[in-house]
Amino acid sequence: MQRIGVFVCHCGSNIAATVDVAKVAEMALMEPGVVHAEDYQYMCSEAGQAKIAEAVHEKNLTGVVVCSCSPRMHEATFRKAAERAGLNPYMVEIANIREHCSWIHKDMEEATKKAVILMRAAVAKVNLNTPLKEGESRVTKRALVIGGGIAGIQTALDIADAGYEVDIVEKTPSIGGRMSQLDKTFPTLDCSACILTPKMVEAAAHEKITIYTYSEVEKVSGFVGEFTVDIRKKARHVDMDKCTGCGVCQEKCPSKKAPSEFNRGLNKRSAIYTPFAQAIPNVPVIDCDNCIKFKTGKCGICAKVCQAGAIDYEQQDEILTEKYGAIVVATGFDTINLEKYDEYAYSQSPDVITSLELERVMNAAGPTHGHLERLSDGKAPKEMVFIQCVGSRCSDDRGKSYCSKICCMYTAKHAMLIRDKYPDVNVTVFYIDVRTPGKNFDEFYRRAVEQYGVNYIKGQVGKVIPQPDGKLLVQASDLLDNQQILKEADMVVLATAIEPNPDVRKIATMLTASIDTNNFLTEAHAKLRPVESPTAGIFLSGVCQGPKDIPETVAQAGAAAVKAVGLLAKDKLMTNPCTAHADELLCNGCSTCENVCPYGAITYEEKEVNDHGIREVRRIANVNNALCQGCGACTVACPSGAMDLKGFSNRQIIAEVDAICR
Amino acid sequence: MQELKDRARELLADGTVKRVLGWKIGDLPYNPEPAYFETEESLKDFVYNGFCGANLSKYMIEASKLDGKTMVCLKPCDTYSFNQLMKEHRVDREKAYIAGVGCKGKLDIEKIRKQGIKAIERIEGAGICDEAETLKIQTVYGEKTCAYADAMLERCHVCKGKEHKIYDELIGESKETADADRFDEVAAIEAMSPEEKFAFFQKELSKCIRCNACRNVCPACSCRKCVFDSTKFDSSQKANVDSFEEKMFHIIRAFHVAGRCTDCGECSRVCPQGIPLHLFNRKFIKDINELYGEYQAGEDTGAKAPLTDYTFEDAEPSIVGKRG
Amino acid sequence: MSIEKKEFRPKIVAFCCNWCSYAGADLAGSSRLGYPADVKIIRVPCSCRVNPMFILRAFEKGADGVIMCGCHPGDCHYSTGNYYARRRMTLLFSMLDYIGVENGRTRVEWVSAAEGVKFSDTMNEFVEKIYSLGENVRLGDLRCRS
Amino acid sequence: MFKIAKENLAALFRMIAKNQELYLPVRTAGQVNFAAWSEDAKVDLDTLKSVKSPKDAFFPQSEGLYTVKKEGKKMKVEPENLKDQPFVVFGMKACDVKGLEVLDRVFLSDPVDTFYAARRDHGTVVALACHEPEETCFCKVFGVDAAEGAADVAAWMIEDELYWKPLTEKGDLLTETVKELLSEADEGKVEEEKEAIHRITERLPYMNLSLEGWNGDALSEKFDDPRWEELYKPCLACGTCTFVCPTCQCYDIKDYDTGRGVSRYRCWDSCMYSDFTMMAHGNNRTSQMQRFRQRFMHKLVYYPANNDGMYSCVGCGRCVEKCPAALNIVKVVKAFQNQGGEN
Repeated sequence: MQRIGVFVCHCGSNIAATVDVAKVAEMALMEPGVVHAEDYQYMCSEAGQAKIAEAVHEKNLTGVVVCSCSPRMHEATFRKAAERAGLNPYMVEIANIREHCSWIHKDMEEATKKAVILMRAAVAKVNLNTPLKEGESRVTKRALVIGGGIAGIQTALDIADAGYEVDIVEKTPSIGGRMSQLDKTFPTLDCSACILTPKMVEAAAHEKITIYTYSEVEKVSGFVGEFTVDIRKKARHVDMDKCTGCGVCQEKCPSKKAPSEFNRGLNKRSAIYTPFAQAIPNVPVIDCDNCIKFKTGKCGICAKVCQAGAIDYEQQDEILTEKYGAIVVATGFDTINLEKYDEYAYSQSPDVITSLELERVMNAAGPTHGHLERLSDGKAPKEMVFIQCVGSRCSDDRGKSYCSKICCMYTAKHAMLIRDKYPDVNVTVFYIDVRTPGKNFDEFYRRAVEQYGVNYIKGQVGKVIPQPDGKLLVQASDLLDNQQILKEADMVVLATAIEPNPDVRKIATMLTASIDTNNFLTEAHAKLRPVESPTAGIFLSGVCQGPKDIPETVAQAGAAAVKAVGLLAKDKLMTNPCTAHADELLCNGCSTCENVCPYGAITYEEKEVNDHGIREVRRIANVNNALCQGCGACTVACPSGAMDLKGFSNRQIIAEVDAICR
Repeated sequence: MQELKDRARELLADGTVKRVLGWKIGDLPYNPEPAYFETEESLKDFVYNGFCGANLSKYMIEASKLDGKTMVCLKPCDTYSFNQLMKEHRVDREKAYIAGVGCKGKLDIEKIRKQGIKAIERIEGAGICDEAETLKIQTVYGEKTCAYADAMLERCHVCKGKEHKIYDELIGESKETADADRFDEVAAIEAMSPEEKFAFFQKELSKCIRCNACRNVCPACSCRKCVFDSTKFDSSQKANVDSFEEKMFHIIRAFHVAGRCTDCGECSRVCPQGIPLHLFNRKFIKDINELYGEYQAGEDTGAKAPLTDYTFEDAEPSIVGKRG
Repeated sequence: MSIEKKEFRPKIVAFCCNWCSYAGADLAGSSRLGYPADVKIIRVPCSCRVNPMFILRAFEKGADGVIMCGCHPGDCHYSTGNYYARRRMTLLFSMLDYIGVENGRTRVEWVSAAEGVKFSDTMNEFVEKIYSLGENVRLGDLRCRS
Repeated sequence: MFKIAKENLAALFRMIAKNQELYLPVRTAGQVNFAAWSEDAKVDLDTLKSVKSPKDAFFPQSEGLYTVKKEGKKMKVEPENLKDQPFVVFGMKACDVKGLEVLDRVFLSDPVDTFYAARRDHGTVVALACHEPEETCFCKVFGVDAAEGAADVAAWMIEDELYWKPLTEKGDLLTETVKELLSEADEGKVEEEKEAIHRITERLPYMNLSLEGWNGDALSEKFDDPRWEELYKPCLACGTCTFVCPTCQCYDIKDYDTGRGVSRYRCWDSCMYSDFTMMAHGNNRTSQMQRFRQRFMHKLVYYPANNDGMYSCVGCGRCVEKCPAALNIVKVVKAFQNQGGEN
């Protein structure tokens, strides 16, 4: 039997004006287990807390009920006070008689009656409370960053600069990501490569950073502080240590028919290739699907011309197993597939391109060496049309419901750059809204309109029709002038919606990180924990969490790094003691709980149990306290009631129900 | 049946299985009991006929703990239960040699008795090979007849089909027996007024004696210890002291097996008071089908169970009031 | 013995998740948005912690109405808890309706931490509904009534 | 000997029920069980066996013992009232009447169960002969005469008339109260009916079951028999057999928190349940085999050992009809007969 003390707070007149606090204290003494009850002006004050401590000592209290404001306000305060008095902090329960009672009821008698019932419920619960202890778990002082774009690079650099080892796993042959494909950046028109390349070099050179390119995360187990990750290093067929990056192999490679991923398939590359000149590492990979040697067994020219002898056709995939304390997801984005938007003729005309393709066209290292020209006939365009929101803000299931956020600004940038370099080219932008919130964004857009004479038309394009003469007929409506427009264009650029990298779903499953219907990783709290996944130890960096531009990505990357560092800086993790646990004699081993756990906290083990003399090996649920966040989904899923939640046990909640209903 | 018996004998003889889980001939014409046969000699008592309604899949929980394989005779509907138990890691596929036995509808002795047939001495036409449309029943009070279909268990009239969902070998032929819609009874109750619904269930459930036969026979109620037998929810009761308790028991039981119940109909078959307990489970199945998409528990071992799954667009609980 | 006809005061249990609805109730309180004292709140970590047995238990012990509040779908602190809760409660309520218990006695409402007004409105509405339904006689244990 | 026309039975029941409670077989939702008579009750005297035995009229499935009420921090104990009004149970079969004798030996021997004793004192039993006994019946094995129940009043339904014969003082008293509806009759038809019943019982398959070897002295021989290990296997561990049985007498005592106090009640328990006789250390019967064995050992060995050889089975056959796994006491007895495995 508990020895419970009940402390009723006046909260000045906040409670006492509508609740007869003395009466609540008096009634408390009637409750089973209650050996002490008193009321006081301000329980949260030092004097009030001292009263709790005093009663704990004098009356040997084993449990405390404070009838006061919301537990969301002062539960922590009173738990600490109890702990200082030598009581387990989890032996304290709060009856919320302010927000849920005195503040909303006017009639004193009624409010007092309700306060008494709330007090009873809290007493009934404390009678069943048990001391809980926070768990501890180790922290491996190493972080993993999945994705080597600007988000991943920045996160890695910040973690490494804080003094922790960090590994980057990048799927493609080089780090750099989408940003390396961009020509200029808004709103400053910095050259993208000029600001990205130094970061890439810095990351590669950093003694705390290890980069695994052409590698993928294969398996993740463990939990916050101690993840075990299998990384598949795909066979490059080029020895990283021997290769000097001279590039002769790529030059001599007879197979040059593979579309260049880096240039969005606008031109071709060799079968042995580095994606771009500044690639890090500057070591090519052999694309086995296009390599003559791998396809026919004949050729081997690269091996012959490689003076370093770095070519290794026998190389196999390699699996590395590493341990990490924290994992940052920075898997970035891609543009959506446009097959559902055939009205824009993307598949029909090479002169209809996406904005990202335009970046490559505008780039000196791109397929046209930076000349703006039609990809069909190489002619310089005179009329250019930009179509906004292709697949963004879409109300049907063809596209995405969200705003891709970056398109308005990069389109302004493209329009401005074209008008600047080719003043004779007319640029028309069809838009729904122009969204320019951001530092210097609206000024930038206005410059495009006012200074560079870009023609912005509010209206949606219905159709792009390729003409026999190679021109493109754009059918649109002008919503402001309320008229139909037919416009001939030489090139059409589609501001294609962006979506999370399709691989992210696989990764999220491995990490048990939750993902929304658009495949963006879910943050732990939309406002207050935007760079953390609900799964402890998993952090989010960049567009994998939601559409962002570069500065936001970098900012978030830094924030994710700080969160990760905050975790790595700890030697031990204290875990929430209100976790689920399975009664091994009742557990059926049915896996139902495992199926509803959002954190992957439940695993099963074959365990010998002694069930009242019957010894047998059973499949029993095992809750990892470091992972369990205490939601309780498993406790209801469990049909036998084997799974219960500490601090909110079935019997505790039932006791509250009973107390309220009696 | 001879074919089945012969196979059992062969499998025992060649050591493929250590025992056979089937039915043993009863001492009345209609009461074969589930039984293990470990020797070829013991198989002389093996029987498979129209009265072998018992779903043997649940017995495989215990049989999975035994050494060696057990040949288990499963009717088409029983295989759903086996799959479901496998999904829940309660039976071991490796320990089972599943003989998918044919089924032509199983008989309900209560339905025969309901027709005033009593003091039964002999029943002809219940054998699995008999193509009898009519049962010939010899009683102390003279010879009676009863159409096979009229003596069939309710569940056979709404049979899910005679396809075995899991088996090692199929033995014997089946005959389709479904001639009614599975959800008609539920729909009829749904159409009642709240007062009528309440009166209907109150009347049915007032018969409940809390013998737990429905629970203990149920392959989905395979908890090592039922919540109603443990102190976990302070819900342990042995009798219906009050009409609330029988409702609590049956609602919670149905809830705990929601999405897991294969609708094998054993609960209704065994209820000594003839309570149509399947109406609870089938209501949940109907709701799940309507709200979350068609789902048949035990159809396979892969699909995500409806209560461990969700979509963003799921119906709100307020739909209950709106459906009228 | 003279039996005085007592005014019906319902017993209403509200399960509120800690992160959204309980905070919503707090906000209703700090905004002084009143609702009848018949409502008593039980704090649970998440709506997915609410076992149908708790709800039946409340009715058994004499509750006249039970309402469960949680984070809006998509906003669950634990990502998915309210999705499970939503399916569980839908099925449970449907079953209660099926056995003839008035479906107005149970309700689920999603209330965010910012929705003090909604919390108060919801409770006012729910209490009114319970008043109109009167005492719960179909789903209670008689021993708790004497 | 009296008689009353079948069409006047409703009047008879009304007259009995005027002054006391009357329990009789009533059909509810398709099943016949003993229930209190009311004008709307669908009385069913044709169905041979009620699903549950009528033992709850004397030993209810659950009954309150006392209530503890809380007043502040003090407790007040309010015992449940004992039965103090007369009541009638009409239509019990001979086997069920014999079942009461089995219960009497348990509840009326020292220490006397006052709740049961009060009910026995106030209850009058009218037994109805089994017009058409069934294949599951084996009452004769236990010396029960299906044709005449050893109750306060014996009754026979013969064609369109109910014959009524008081056998005890209580029976006489009851007869007095309804005499105006009864007319005198001779025993001729009843004797014919009895003979007819006896002829049928001879033909029933279980009626000549031999209980050889089952007695109070057979304890260790039967207890250690390896056959139990096989017999129990189909058992689902439900309580159907115990709850339909007219002689099972085990009960559990439980507390219910009403919010204002604690109501202590007892309810039938079943030795088939895993928590039967559960104690602080656990359970002394840990396997289903042991629990299964307990039931039959109790009926056929332990009870006779303590009750001058009387078995605590009356051959009503309800367990034969209702066991979900088609197990029953007859199969158990038979299993012990076949040494060589011959049926």
